[in-house]
Amino acid sequence: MGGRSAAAAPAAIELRGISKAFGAVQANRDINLTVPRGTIHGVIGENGAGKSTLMSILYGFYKPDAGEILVGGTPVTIADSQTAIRAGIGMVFQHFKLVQNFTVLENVILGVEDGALLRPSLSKARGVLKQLAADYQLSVDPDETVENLSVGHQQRVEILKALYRQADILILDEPTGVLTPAEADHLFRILEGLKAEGKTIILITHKLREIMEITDNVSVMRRGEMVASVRTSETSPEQLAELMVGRKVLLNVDKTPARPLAPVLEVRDLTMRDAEGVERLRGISLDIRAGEILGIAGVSGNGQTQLLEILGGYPEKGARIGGSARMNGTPLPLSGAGCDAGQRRRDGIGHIPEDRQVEGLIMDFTAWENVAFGWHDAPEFNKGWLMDNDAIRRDAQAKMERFDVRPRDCHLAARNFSGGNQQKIVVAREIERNPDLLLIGQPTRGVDIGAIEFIHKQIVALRDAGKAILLVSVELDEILALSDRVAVMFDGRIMGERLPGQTTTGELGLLMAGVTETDHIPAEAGIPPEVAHVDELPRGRA
Amino acid sequence: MNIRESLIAILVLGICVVWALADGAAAQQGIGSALRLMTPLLLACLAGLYSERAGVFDIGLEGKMLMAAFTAASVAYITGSAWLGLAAGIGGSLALSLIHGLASITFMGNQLISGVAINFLASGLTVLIGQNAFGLGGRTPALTGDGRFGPITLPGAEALRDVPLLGPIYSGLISGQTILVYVAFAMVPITWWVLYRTRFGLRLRAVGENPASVDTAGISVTRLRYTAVAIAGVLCGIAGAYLATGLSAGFVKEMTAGRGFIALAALIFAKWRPWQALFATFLFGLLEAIANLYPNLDLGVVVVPSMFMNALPYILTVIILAGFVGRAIPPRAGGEPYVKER
Amino acid sequence: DPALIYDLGGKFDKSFNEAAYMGAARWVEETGGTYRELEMQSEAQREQALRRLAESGSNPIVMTGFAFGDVLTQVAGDYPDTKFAIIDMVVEAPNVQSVVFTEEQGSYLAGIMAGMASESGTVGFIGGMDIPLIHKFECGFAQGFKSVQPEGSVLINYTGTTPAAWNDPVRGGELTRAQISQGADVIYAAAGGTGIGILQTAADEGILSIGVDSNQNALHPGQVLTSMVKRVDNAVYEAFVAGADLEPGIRVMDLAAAGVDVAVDESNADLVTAEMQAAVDEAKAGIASGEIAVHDYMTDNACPAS
Amino acid sequence: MDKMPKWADVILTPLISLVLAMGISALVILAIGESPWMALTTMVEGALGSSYGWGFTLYYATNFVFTGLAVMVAYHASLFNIGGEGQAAMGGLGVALVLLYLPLPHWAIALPVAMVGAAAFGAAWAFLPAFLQAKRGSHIVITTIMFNFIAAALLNYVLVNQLRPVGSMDPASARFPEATNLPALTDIAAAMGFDWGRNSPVNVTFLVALAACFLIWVLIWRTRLGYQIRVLGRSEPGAVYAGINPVRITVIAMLISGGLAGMMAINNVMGEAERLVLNAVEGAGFIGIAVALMGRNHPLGILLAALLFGFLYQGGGELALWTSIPRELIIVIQALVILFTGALDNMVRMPLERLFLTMRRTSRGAVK
Ligand SMILES: Nc1ncnc2c1ncn2[C@@H]1O[C@H](COP(=O)(O)OP(=O)(O)OP(=O)(O)O)[C@@H](O)[C@H]1O
Ligand SMILES: Nc1ncnc2c1ncn2[C@@H]1O[C@H](COP(=O)(O)OP(=O)(O)OP(=O)(O)O)[C@@H](O)[C@H]1O
Ligand SMILES: [Mg+2]
Ligand SMILES: [Mg+2]
Repeated sequence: MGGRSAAAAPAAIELRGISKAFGAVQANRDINLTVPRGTIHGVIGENGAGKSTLMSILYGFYKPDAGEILVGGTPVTIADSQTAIRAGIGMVFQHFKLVQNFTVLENVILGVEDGALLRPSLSKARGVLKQLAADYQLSVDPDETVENLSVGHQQRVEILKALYRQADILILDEPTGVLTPAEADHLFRILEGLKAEGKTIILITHKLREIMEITDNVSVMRRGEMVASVRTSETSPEQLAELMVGRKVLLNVDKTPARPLAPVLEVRDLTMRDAEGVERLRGISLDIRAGEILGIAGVSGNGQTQLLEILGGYPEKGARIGGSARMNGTPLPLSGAGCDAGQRRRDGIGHIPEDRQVEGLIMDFTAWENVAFGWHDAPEFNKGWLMDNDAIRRDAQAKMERFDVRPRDCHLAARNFSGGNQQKIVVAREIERNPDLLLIGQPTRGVDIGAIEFIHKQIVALRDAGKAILLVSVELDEILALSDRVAVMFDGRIMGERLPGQTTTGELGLLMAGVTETDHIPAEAGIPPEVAHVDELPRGRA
Repeated sequence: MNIRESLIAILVLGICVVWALADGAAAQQGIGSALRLMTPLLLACLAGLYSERAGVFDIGLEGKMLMAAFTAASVAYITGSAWLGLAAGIGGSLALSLIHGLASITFMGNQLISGVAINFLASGLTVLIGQNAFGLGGRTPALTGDGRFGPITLPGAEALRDVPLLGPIYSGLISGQTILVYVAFAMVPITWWVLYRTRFGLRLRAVGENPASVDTAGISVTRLRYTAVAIAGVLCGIAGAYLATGLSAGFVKEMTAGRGFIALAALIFAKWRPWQALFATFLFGLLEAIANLYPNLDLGVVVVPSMFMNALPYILTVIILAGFVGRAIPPRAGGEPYVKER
Repeated sequence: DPALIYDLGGKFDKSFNEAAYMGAARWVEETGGTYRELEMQSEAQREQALRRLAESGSNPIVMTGFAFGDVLTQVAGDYPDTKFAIIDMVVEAPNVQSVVFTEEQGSYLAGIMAGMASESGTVGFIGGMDIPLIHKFECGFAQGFKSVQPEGSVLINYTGTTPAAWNDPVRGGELTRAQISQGADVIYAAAGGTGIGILQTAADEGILSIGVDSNQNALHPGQVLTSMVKRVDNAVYEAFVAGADLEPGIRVMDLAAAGVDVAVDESNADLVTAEMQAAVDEAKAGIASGEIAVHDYMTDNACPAS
Repeated sequence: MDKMPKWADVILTPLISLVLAMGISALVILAIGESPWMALTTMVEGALGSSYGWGFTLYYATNFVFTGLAVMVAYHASLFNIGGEGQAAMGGLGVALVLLYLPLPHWAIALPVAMVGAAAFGAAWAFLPAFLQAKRGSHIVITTIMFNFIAAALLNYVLVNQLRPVGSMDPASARFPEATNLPALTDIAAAMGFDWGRNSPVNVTFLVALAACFLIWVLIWRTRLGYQIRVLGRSEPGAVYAGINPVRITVIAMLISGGLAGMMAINNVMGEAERLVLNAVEGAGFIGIAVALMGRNHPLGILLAALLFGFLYQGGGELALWTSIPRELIIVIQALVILFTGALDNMVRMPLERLFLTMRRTSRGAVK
């Protein structure tokens, strides 16, 4: 549409020679970027390539060390976000900038209140929000507190914030990293709607499929520099991947059929009520055998977290749990004193948690300290009364070597690694323990394709070594690519099991929406809007 | 507002009612005493509320109050005007606020250390300057006349004095306080209104929860936090001035006697909310008044020694805290400087 | 030269350290001599201060406060040629003069005056930190009061249990109000800096108060009934005058020695009736003759009057 | 990828901050009409100029090491223990009871027993706040403040009514038996044949404090328990994931913290006063907060900060003793030192970082 015909018109955004250093780290070096008006422009690059930094500069969050920004052809000095907002730029950050205990409405008006009193702004915003909800199918309850919203809805709030500020240029930093496929699809339809209105969109993502699907142009960053800008129609995922990583990347998981052996974990009729009395798990039964990957698909919030926590030995406080489980034939306590995360590890259960920054790592600890995290009792890490830090460091260095964690410095704090490399540390720690059973939650969230390829390979290798793996992911692609069997969770229940080769995303989508296989109702009826169009997505590259 | 959040209020009012029924005269005196004793606590507590709601922890309330008490008393003595004293009190406290702001906002330092330093600074400077100026070992000469804030009789107080119930409450308790007491109590609804009904309040609460949200909205985190810290300075200033020129007649070294810390406890007790702050400080005032009125509680078999009656408010605080109040979650960004670039 | 060491409360504590300072000042004024003075900052410094002064040749060395007793016991023997005087404590050593005051006697007189001035039959006592020494004041006061009004009652409060109790005029004021509400119309303040708040509030509320240690009558002329003066200044002054010839042994500063007294001056002349003065004089005589035995709380940690 | 070399951050920054603090202090001294130079020399001379001065400096530092370590251990579990004052006071009670009521024939036996008594009482005083925090979520800052007041009342009661010898004016316990008196460092020096620190109160507890620094360093950075404490301090969800019980670790960390604060009593009560007096702690519990924070919650830093405060205490004490400068000046100087080295440190660090960054850039440019 707009982009191609308006070659003469000034670009919506033009960046010239932008550089930015954080202390000794050169995050952006001499970057040029032109984004034509009315287009969707993709930005890709490895973790830590400098994408977020560049966009934050455009939004006035960081000040560049050098360079020039042109908006609509005129140079502007973006001293702070207020200037950016006035220039019509809106941004949805990778890590949302919402006030958790404010209502949606309060978040939306923050910074753009009309007058000193809140009441008029609030009622005005309420009206505008209603209008926006109708125009873009962006409905959220304006009076709900943000912390009670799902991530998908929180993101809507961020988009609403930008639209409420009448942004013409919308920057989205990894918006789909935390979304379910259905939510992501919904988001893309909104973006297309915005583009049709003549708005300009910059989209950062690690998912090449999304780039191919929705963008007009795409720019590739590597180590702080802009290495290419191409028309999407003139490139391919393989080419983009190579530009990003600097080497060829296998986009498909390469695996042989599973040769499952005896059951490792048998769960029977697992139920769980949380402290508030809400039923989270309603009778889960499943078996995982040695040498197979059981994938659990489902929209997040349907009990997967609770399942992983109970199996990992740390159910939330005050929960009431029923049912039973056996690990290698011996009973596995699901609650009470025997249900202990440390004991689970000794029982041979490894766990890659869903949130690496909150659970999986101590961000202030060094990489080597994080390698002992959870395994501080392990005999090889201890020498009598004391921890054997040398041994831990040696072990850490070896793991970082094998898992290609960059930079290869085990004395660096976890927070100084990029997301992908942080995840590699967690994966290395858990996989290298060679557990009989590995619990995995969202292994590749926010991770770049190079690292995804690597992590997937490791998971398959562990399976091939005869270990049992429980994989929870909201990425259907990932589930289908890795699993030997797929179970779908909905509302605390397992809706059904499928073999990946014998199912479609459409069928799984129905199960994820809580429609059982026996119900032969038309796809659209009775299905929540978020999941109704799952089957329309072109998927299944696996 | 749910039951749990109103528990302190119910408790405090319950104590008042039971006391009034048991011994009306003592209750009137005790509650009056509680009102006076809670006033500096309330002001300091609200000061802390503004600062901490904006994400700047403030354990320097004590020091700011002390400094304010000193400057207020000194200026009130020199000029003979309590109002000028008040202004000086606010000024003295503000000066320390500025230091706290510099340390914790501009230079992204440790807010706790800064608070500790301010307490020390006030404790030393007041005596040092006072000794230099008045030669009384840090005391100021006694204030007289207009150098002090006197009690104000509210309209109709005399007429209503003999009306049952209303008389003792209105004429005996509400009327006859100094102006600063009314200021302190008025600050509660004002603070509530500012916090929850104004643009400033919205931004203030936001900057204490997630400063990045404010920053990305194009509002200066620094300016907001300085404003909050300054408001805290003003309120501590009033509190100190009240101590020196309202409740007593001059400055005595260390005269805040730990009230800043009690205010801090009350703030946590109140979970950083204005109405709850009112009741939490009232509770502390009330407990102290009770201990004052019944210094040797004779329980028939044993006489509780006065030391324990003195410690009673603190013991009860712990019990109430453990029994009723539950987890207090501070403003999420509290205590941490806002650092954009590591 | 002589030397004077103040206890932790500091030179200007509005109490006996300050009185000691006054005594030294009077000596300077009269003799033109010089002396050294030290203020303690911490417990550990006591010994340091004593030794350093002794070694630098100060003589005699006067110190205020019972807290020096323990250290002086240790140190005095090391400096046999130096004379020490300690106030409020008995230390038995050949080169130490122990100056003790009969606070109970002075307080007894104050109690008599309070008993005669009180119309309500209820008087108050507010002590600072809750320590035995202050109970001595309390007990003497209660005995004196009861000797006039056997059926009357004495309200007793202490400000606190930490040193902050000496510097909390606000709390003092509230305690005063609490006692007034319970009927007290004369209040005896033995509370250091806290007493300032007590006297102030008593004056504000229109009742009488009694000061302590130094003469505080003039703080609120016409509203302070009297002050139970403890002539620490005299003790210091006399020690300084005696110089190196300071007499060792126990020196009891009682009524007879004018060590304690109730102050009457122009500020409270209108309050002290002739009758009252007569009663006080009679009691003084009685105490001197042994006819009236004022019980000393310290002897058995108990008070017959309460 | 640090912005400046570690030595600059660890040595240069605090040093410049200290100089700034001293500069402002000098202005304050000038303002009250005294000579800063005289003040400085008096302080340095008094605190460091003789073995005797050192004896006092080390004595005070010993107190601050214990309370600083106490704050530090709790801090690593993200608990802000401002109850050091009360815990140290209770530790004193523990020492007094042990020494007064147990027949201990020799100090070498009495010391470990008294240490146990001190630590047990200090820890006991920290237990309830810890337990309430862990189980009920009662904010530890409030409860420890309250427990400071309660400890003062309790101690007052016990000293006045139970431990005070009859007839004694002083609210203090009887003297501890002669046999249990700790050797002062001066005695040890004398035994080794040289004259050091005569009549100064520093005693063997100083060596205990040094050992405590080392042991706490081992505890926090070398043991599983320390690892668990640090994990809990950084992230509670992380701790739970790692199989660390937050309640248990919270309580243990506070017990250690309280025990350390209590151990201070070995120094002041057993080593110096040789009896229990009222208010023996004299604010060392609060100074411990400043010491721990300034020492960056590391035992070595705490030791240095404690020495600095010991110096300020002793030097300041000398200043007040031998000049006409009021003793409150020392409090002001302390405040300025805390402020500049602890809270305004970035005021120095930021320009330094910029300096080092440009230096590095230019040198790198030169290599190219
Ligand atoms: N506030 C900051 N302070 C210091 N360094 C930073 C800061 N933000 C980013 N960096 C560093 O700058 C580099 C670029 O980071 P940036 O967040 O822009 O990467 P990205 O491309 O968005 O990565 P990802 O795909 O993981 O989001 C990284 O090395 C990062 O560690
Ligand atoms: N004790 C109280 N008395 C009267 N009104 C109260 C009281 N406590 C809370 N409220 C009411 O609750 C509303 C906001 O308080 P609330 O407790 O919801 O705070 P909040 O905005 O959620 O704070 P936070 O940002 O910490 O979550 C106010 O409108 C106020 O009227
Ligand atoms: Mg990014
Ligand atoms: Mg709320």
